[in-house]
Amino acid sequence: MPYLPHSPDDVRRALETIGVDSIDALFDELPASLRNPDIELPPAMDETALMAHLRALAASDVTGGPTFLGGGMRRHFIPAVTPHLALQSEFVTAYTPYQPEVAQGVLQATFEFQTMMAELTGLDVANASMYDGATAVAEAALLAVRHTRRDAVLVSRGVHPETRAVLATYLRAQGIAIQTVDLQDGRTPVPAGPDGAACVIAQQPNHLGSLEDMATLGEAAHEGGGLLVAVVDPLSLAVLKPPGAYGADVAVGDGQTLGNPTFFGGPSFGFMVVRQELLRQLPGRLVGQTADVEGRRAYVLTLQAREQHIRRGKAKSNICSNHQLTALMATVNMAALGPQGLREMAAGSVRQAHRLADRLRAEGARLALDAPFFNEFTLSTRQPGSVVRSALAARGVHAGVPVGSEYGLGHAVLLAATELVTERDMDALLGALRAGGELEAAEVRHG
Amino acid sequence: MPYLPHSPDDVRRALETIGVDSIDALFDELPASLRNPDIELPPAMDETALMAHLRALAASDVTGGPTFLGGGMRRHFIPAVTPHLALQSEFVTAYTPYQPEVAQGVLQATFEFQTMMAELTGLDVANASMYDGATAVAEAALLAVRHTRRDAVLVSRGVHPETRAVLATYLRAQGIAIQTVDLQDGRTPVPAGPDGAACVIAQQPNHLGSLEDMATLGEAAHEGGGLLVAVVDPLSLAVLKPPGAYGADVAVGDGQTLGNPTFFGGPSFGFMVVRQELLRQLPGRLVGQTADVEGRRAYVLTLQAREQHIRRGKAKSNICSNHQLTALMATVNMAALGPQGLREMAAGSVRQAHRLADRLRAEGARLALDAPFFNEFTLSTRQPGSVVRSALAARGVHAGVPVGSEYGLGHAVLLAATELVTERDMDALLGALRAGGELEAAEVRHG
Amino acid sequence: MAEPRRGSFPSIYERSRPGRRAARPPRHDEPDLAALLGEDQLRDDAPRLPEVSELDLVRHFTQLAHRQFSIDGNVYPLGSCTMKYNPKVHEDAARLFQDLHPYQAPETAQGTLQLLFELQRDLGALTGMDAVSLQPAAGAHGELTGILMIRAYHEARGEGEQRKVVIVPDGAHGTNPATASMAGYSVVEVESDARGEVDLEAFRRALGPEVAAVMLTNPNTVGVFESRILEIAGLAHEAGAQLYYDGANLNAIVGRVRPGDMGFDVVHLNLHKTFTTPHGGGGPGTGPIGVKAHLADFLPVPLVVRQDGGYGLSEDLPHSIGRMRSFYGNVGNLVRAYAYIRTLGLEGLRRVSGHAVLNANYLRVKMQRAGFRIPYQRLNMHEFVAQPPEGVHTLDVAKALLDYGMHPMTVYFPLTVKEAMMVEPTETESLETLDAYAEALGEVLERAAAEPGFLAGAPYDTPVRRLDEVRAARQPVLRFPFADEAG
Amino acid sequence: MAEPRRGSFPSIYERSRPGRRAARPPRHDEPDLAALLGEDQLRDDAPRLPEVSELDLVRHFTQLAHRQFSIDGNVYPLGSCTMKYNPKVHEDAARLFQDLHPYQAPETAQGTLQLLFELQRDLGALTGMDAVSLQPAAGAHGELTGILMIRAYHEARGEGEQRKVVIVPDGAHGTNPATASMAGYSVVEVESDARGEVDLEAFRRALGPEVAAVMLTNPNTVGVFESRILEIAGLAHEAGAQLYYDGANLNAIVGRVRPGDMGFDVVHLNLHKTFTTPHGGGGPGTGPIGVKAHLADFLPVPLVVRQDGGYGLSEDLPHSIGRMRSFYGNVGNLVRAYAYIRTLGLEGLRRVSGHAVLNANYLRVKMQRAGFRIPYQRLNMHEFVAQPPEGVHTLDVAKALLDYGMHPMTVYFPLTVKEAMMVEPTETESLETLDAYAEALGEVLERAAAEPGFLAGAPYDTPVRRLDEVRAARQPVLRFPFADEAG
Ligand SMILES: Cc1ncc(COP(=O)(O)O)c(C=O)c1O
Ligand SMILES: Cc1ncc(COP(=O)(O)O)c(C=O)c1O
Repeated sequence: MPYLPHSPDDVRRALETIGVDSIDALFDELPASLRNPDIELPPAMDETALMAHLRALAASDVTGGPTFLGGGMRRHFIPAVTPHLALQSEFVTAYTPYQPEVAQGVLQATFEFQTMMAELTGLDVANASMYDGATAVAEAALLAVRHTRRDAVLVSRGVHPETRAVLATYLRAQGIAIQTVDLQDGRTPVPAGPDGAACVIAQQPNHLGSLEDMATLGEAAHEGGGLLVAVVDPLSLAVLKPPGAYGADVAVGDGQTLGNPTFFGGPSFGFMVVRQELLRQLPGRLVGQTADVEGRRAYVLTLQAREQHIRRGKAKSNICSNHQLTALMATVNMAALGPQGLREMAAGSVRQAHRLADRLRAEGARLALDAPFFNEFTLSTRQPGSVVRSALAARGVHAGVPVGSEYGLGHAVLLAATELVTERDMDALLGALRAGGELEAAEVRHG
Repeated sequence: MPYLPHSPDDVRRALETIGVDSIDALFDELPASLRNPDIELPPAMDETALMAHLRALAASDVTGGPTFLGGGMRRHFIPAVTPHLALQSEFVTAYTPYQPEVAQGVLQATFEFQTMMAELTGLDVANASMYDGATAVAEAALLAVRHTRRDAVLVSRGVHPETRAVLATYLRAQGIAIQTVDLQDGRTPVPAGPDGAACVIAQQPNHLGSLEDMATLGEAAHEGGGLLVAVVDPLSLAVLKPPGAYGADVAVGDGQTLGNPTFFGGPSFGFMVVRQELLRQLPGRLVGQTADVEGRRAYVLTLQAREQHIRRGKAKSNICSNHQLTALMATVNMAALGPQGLREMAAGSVRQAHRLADRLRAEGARLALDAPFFNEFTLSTRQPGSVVRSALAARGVHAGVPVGSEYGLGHAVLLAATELVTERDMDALLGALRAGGELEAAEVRHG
Repeated sequence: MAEPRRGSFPSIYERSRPGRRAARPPRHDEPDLAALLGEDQLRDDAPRLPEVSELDLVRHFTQLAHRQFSIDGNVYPLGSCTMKYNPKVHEDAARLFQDLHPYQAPETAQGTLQLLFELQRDLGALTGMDAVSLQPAAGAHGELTGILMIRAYHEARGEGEQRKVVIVPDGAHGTNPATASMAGYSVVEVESDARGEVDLEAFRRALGPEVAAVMLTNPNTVGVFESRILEIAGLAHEAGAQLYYDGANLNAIVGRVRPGDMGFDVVHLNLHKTFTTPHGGGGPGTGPIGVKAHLADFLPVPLVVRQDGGYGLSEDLPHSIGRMRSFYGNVGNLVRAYAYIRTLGLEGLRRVSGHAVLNANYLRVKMQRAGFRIPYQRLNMHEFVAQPPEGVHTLDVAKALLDYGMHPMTVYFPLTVKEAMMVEPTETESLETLDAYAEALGEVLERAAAEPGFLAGAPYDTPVRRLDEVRAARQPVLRFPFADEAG
Repeated sequence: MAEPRRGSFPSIYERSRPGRRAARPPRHDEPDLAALLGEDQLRDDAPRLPEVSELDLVRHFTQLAHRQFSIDGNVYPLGSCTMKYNPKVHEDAARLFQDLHPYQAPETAQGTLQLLFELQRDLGALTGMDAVSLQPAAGAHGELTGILMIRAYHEARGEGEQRKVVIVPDGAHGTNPATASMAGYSVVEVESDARGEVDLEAFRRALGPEVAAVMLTNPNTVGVFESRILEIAGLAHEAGAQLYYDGANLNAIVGRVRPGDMGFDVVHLNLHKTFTTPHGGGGPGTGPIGVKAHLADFLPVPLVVRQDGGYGLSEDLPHSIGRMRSFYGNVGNLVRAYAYIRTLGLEGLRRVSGHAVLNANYLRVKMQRAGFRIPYQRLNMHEFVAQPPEGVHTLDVAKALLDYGMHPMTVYFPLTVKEAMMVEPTETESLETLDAYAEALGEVLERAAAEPGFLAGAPYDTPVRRLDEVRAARQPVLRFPFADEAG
């Protein structure tokens, strides 16, 4: 049987040692009436059949080709060296580093991750990772609630709809009210009466791609005695003002853009970085630097009194396993690219997104918003977003994340561009939009 | 610049230390007239462009789909675990293990390789690998010449034509005569007068797929005072009599079938295994077992007095780098499959090849030979082999290695089957042959 | 003079030099960012990220990998963690799906959706549950999902106000009580009896109309099967409480008895345990949940469903608790779990639990012979609890073991057993490995007796030796101290 | 009591147990082999191959990998070996081509054939040669190919009988003389002068009508550029000899001066040196050869050629020396070399040689300051020769270095320098790494002086310590001694 070492002799030897006469005898305490039900599972496959089956499944997916998909995940440059180093089996098959003497690999890498995230966000303390951006935002809201002892939060509609959905799920149980601030011209206005709110949560760039005035939102939050929780795309921070610089108390987000493949949505990882004062409220694991008995620098999980395995019912969160390996991918990737490489990616994606917008406008397309955007923007469409997306897919172009009706923009889709987008990719997109009747003006011109 | 660490500051610092004022100054001794010629090379590409270019090249190759290609290399089952372990970067980026204290990884793996090859062939001593099967055969002939002090060798036409071509290239320079023994009904007859021949070289199974009577050839060689050099497919030895059991003095061959991809012909690796008495004549590296100063078992390159870096002009061969990593692939692969797995592969390929032959006969096809075959056989065709191969390729089937005219079989191709061949693959091949008009009888039947 | 190799290992920041880099993204003309984004939106100076050459990068992370124990390199019998072999073929399998984008048109993701749909089906079959969601990103996340569904269920039945308590055994994993409070419940712990099972009397007493849920692990965290589980389920249901199954220990019983048949209403699975997805040094995991029909309406959205001849994602579930994360789940890991189930089939999975329990009992006997105390004298399931002899500390034994290249068991958990050593060898370890492990442990005890103080000094042969953990907590250094900072 | 981890490492055969296995090929009905193949063709008992579980297999080779120095883990400045960084992206690139079969219809291999054709072209351009073959499987194999071509050339001109000698410098790599004899030539060695170059007088004397070829490495094996190469070439050609370029040291001059321009008639390249294909612990390498037009007719077949609009393989070369190996070359490595050239371009390759020479001179100065003797007081190229101070043995220094996690330089080569240390840092090492290397070497010398006997005992901190190499040679044990054998 695959993966099971024991030969019949081994089993016999083990049973003798234990003093029972069959493996089934080890399960005598299971309710007899329930034992060995017949369960419907597909028959076992050998490795060759398995891989053939999976390749066939993968072949009925469509990947590759020009892609302009964003909305929380984007295809960015990942140098070959990143997975080669991050996916070494010693990292992949290690458990949480509870024995630091033999886990310096994971511990030091995590410490370096915490350092890089603090640098990117301009804040003091990063934890070792969370599940994803959405759960990180929910945990940030709970942190703010604990810190301010308030029971309401303000969230901008510019925060990713799925993130807000997760926020709602998490907060409802604890009876915390959520007030959603509508956008004006695609940006978050200064919220009315943040008084009483534990925090203001805003996303930069926001879900529609627009750049928010985070500093003003921060002032409003602080005046109201609450915190500013900035939801950020970490890659954008290679060029954008870091949350620490505009007064954010907590920076959270999803780390996929730092060096993980999109994987149909996961795994990526979430991150949370806070001001020093919030350290004790921080959920999740933390790696600290110390020394061993011989004075060598070494790293160890620390301040665990915040965590469930020590504090149980009183822990800051129930999180146990976090997203170590995907965070390691980001760590290696950031170290591979350095500040210059990361900046080139961010600036390159801005450049390509604006280039695309210009070309679309030139073809008579209309952007739904005038607000300045980063590397993603909202395009008004004739047909519903999901129809547009399917039409483009049928022409081999992955693009057109539908924009929800909650934004009152009519039919619209998000278009993102990264440094990987080429001029020819844009040709393909424009061609497909044209063919789909989305570029009326163009039709005429080329008609 | 990729891969170069130095910043301009680094360069300055280094130049100062050296005491020259420019990098070019380090090259003053190069003939001025010849310095910095302009060389036509394509412009540099970044990683993204490079991979896109290579993927495009790979996309204009046709791989995958049913394959029945053999003739020295075959697609066999390689479990995922094999490359994952063999291609760990410590193995991939190590040099020849000249410092044994820090090269036990490569040394022990090689020692285990030598053991496995000795076991497969039933002979005493295997070297650490050669370049490929063909050069291993040529080196074996030279070994026989040194050992017997004779200047002629007998080679069966059943030995792969390319192998014989390499043999000719190697031996001509040393003035050694080669007599080629024609096949009778696809098998090697007892050669007339092997007297004076340093060795008889025969391949099992031979190039046409037939099984030779190696024992008889061995007796003939030995009666003539020469050696028997057996050219073998190592995978076949999971079921076939090992060379040691039929009196072979030297077993050589190509190791691709033991766990390396076909890679358009290379790299695979060659192996050579000999009787104890021939040890001192063995070319190539050898790893031996010994102990360190604390009595721990350890491994080291040994008996190097046979090799070029010690013996220079008097060495047994000029070989220096061998094919360590591809031999390691085979080592891991044999350990992964074990005797049982290897046997299942060999037996499975025999089974599928005979099944294919039966189906072909049933469709009115004619095998060119009646001799018993292993997992490859010769099919008579209407059109020239290369035409048949292209016709099959056009229908998505990789099959039909042309059989050379030297065999006097008219139009014919080799068909091989392995344990990876499925019944549906055979359907595809038969369909393609039918469509290509190669299965006349069938044509009729299927109208 | 200390061995030079034994000095402090460099930080990536100490390998950093201005202007160096390993990787280069595609080039584009530099855009005028101030004009496009607004001057005030730009950061003033670059983040201090490492600047290293590609080779220095490779050396750094290759050497770090050598400073790390792992399943691939070391026996790693962490109780409750199921550190079994992670098949290499799964790594290749997962990569086949890595380029899909969560928002690409569903008709272009049919293969992946089919895989997810079939995995929902197979996990339901294996747990005896009627509906499954693959969303949760870890076990604890699955727990929260499940408890929130139970909460929604009670609310829907008008008992939301009434039911405010979640019962967990005193030996429960920390995530259970933590989850309960996160879901807005207060926690009541019930002690366990002398045989390591839930004390039925105490349990009866704890039950009542205010109880929303009972969270159990079965086999429980001392590796004992709750033999009276049917009775427990009956009592819980009589009291109107829902029974939650923490699936972390499913490896003991997979294929042999199903949580659903035992009376559990909700179950979460740690695919990174029973179903071999790698732990990755602490995640990403996956914690799918399965529920009985009466809870199906409350599942998180979206669900993978059959849709006009193909597969799709449905948000159409009016009573859903909502979303628990963005997108659909940790697909990369779900592919691995799917591959595992398809490789073993029912027969194979039964053998998995059989050999897991066999190995655990074998090692228990070996450790007892080596001088360790076994608090619960009975057959255990896939793991067991042991204690060192009087006067020897579990921590010291654990550290001494490191010098053998062997990873210790889980230590000081569960909290209900003094000096607890919780050992789970899993089914993928050979008997020779277990023999060697027990032998090493025996040697450690002998040495402890022979050389007082030796154990306290262990480990001796690891990349670093015992750490000053107090200092780490008292003066936390949580990021690299740059020269210009008070390090 | 020795550290347990420090015992003998198990053999894969010691991990083996009957009936175990890791991998399973596809199943087929068992054929009647005796009937199909003949009873007498079958082996009586199975070969003794290891029988191990997949996890034990993984542990074995993962732990072996940890017992191995490599470029990725350690600085590795082996002189003459060019242990530069092997880009990871090349590993991904190579795999794109691994499934092609050498005998598939050429029209289905156009992408690979184009790549090979372009690589022939680019290597020709870089070496200044008119025609290139990618066939040879290693440097020595390229040497043999080249010398056999020279032989064929002389024979074609009726001088085959007359020319029986190959001249090599006394510092030549062992493969040069070994190649010459393999090609049926006798070898004459010419000594080198005080500056490390070929002694021109001796060279003149050695030349004559019987000389078929002169084999040179330039820069030569002591890292010195043969500054009178044009004169040497002139003399050789006057004497009717062909000039052979051993390309192992091309890394010093790539892009800056071409062997073809220096007057060489044949060149082989070690793609596993200058062009970054991994050494793999000793291969597979690749040793393509380039030749001037007058030798092109003698190239081995097949060649990759342009053919009716596409690419093909041509055997049509009447004067070819024939085949040097089966199929066309080590394609997997050729892809890597191609990727490297396309990544760097001419500008990049020039910088490669520039920084390689820069690093070597930098380290030479550092090592001299650390107390090492430099026999040739001049600027060196990509490598240099050093000697330890009187009374200290190169071997001891090399072994002591291992404890620093640093791989020694090439030792005792070339044979022309006593206690030779040949150091080639390559361009991919950072200055900090070179500083640390020189510092460690200095420390070793200090320690040698301070603690007599210390060096002789080194290394102390490696998986095994110094070996009994004499025993290995006196009583060779060349395969695992099974219990039933006189081990
Ligand atoms: C019994 C038990 N429950 C829950 C968990 C939490 O699982 P995760 O770490 O995936 O959140 C664990 C993990 O160790 C566990 O052992
Ligand atoms: C100068 C020189 N020539 C030839 C060779 C032989 O090359 P290979 O090992 O690839 O056969 C080497 C390899 O070390 C070398 O350094």
